[in-house]
Amino acid sequence: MIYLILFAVLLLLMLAAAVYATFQRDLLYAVIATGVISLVLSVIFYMLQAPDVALTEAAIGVALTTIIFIITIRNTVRHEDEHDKHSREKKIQP
Amino acid sequence: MTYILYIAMSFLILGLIISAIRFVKGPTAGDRTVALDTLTTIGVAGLVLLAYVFGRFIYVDVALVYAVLGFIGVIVIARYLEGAL
Amino acid sequence: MEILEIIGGILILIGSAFLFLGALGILRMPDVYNRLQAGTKATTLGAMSLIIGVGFLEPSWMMKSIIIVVFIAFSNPISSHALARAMYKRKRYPIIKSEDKDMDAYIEVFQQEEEEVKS
Amino acid sequence: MDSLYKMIEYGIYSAAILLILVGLYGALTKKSLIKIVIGLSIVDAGIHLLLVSIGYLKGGTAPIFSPGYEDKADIMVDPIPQALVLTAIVIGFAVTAVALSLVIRLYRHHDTLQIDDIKNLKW
Repeated sequence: MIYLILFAVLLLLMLAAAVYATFQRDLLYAVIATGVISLVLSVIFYMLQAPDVALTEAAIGVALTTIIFIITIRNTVRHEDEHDKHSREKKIQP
Repeated sequence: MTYILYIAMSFLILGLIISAIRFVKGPTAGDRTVALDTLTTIGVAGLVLLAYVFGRFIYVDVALVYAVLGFIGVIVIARYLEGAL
Repeated sequence: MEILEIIGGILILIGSAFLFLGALGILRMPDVYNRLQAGTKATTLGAMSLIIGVGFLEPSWMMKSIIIVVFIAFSNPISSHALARAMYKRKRYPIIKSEDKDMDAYIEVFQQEEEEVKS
Repeated sequence: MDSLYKMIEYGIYSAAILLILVGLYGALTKKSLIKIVIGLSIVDAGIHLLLVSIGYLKGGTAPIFSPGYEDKADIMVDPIPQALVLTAIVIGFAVTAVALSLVIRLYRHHDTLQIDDIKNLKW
């Protein structure tokens, strides 16, 4: 019984993180939400008796995908609707 | 023994939900990253507990990889926020 | 009921309670440093206790449990230190509400630095 | 108890399809290029969840032979979708990396990420 409740909570958490990543204007927060999706999806694979897939998802989804998205944001802009041409200097607000 | 596992797993579920609430609410980027770190730690503990529930020794390896690699994302986000990536 | 099962059950209960309290701490605390304190230290103790408890329940898993605990003890302080340092470098200073006289000097320093940032 | 398992099985299918739809919506309607790549990676996650849940067997165990499980091949879940998904995750990561490198090239050439402003397709 508690197993099924855990399953339902994980599925709802993953859907909420996906909706949050889609509708968030700040791209850094959307990338962190993508990391949360991978993390929860890895636990779901584990509970579906696929530990090798869970291992690969944990290694690639949590670590490597976050790294390449952060490098892209660092080389481009942080906010979604940013037209400013000189935004590379004032990217990090205090 | 079964009731102990039920109580422990319900505590973990509550922890997951509360961390997700802080992740949605958090006003700055640091709060969200703290929520991600807490989710990773709860995930490692939950994977080991689920390995005991399923009763197979080979499942503990996933928790090991998770514990080794889970913090790299947090460190990269922190270095980006610091401005030194 | 063996003695190892009793020890393992108590350790699992302590660990899950600390994980829940750490998650409650990051919801209740006022600023980012307090949240870091609750969300990293308490959950580290909780995860260590729970994993060692599972190792007591199945004594042949004890070696791998100890390896996981060692990796958690290495990796969690690194991430929390990097995050606190990043928050300090971004000039997010802690909220100080105290009647203590010794804290006044720190409050003045923080206020001066905040004014320097604003100007 | 059996109907609860049936419910959670339909729950996995509907969650995977909802995940694919959310990612598709994000990839089709958003204007920022990084948001489009994020939507594509969400679609990837939904497809992986759908494939793994097709091969799941109720009460099964992992298809790995370890001590104590040499003669339990009849309760093991299907290993073929797991192997496919294992490959698809790695290929999805490579596709995401190539797409993000293209995004960085476009930003250096046009100084913007809005797809409405990138009009000339000629480099």
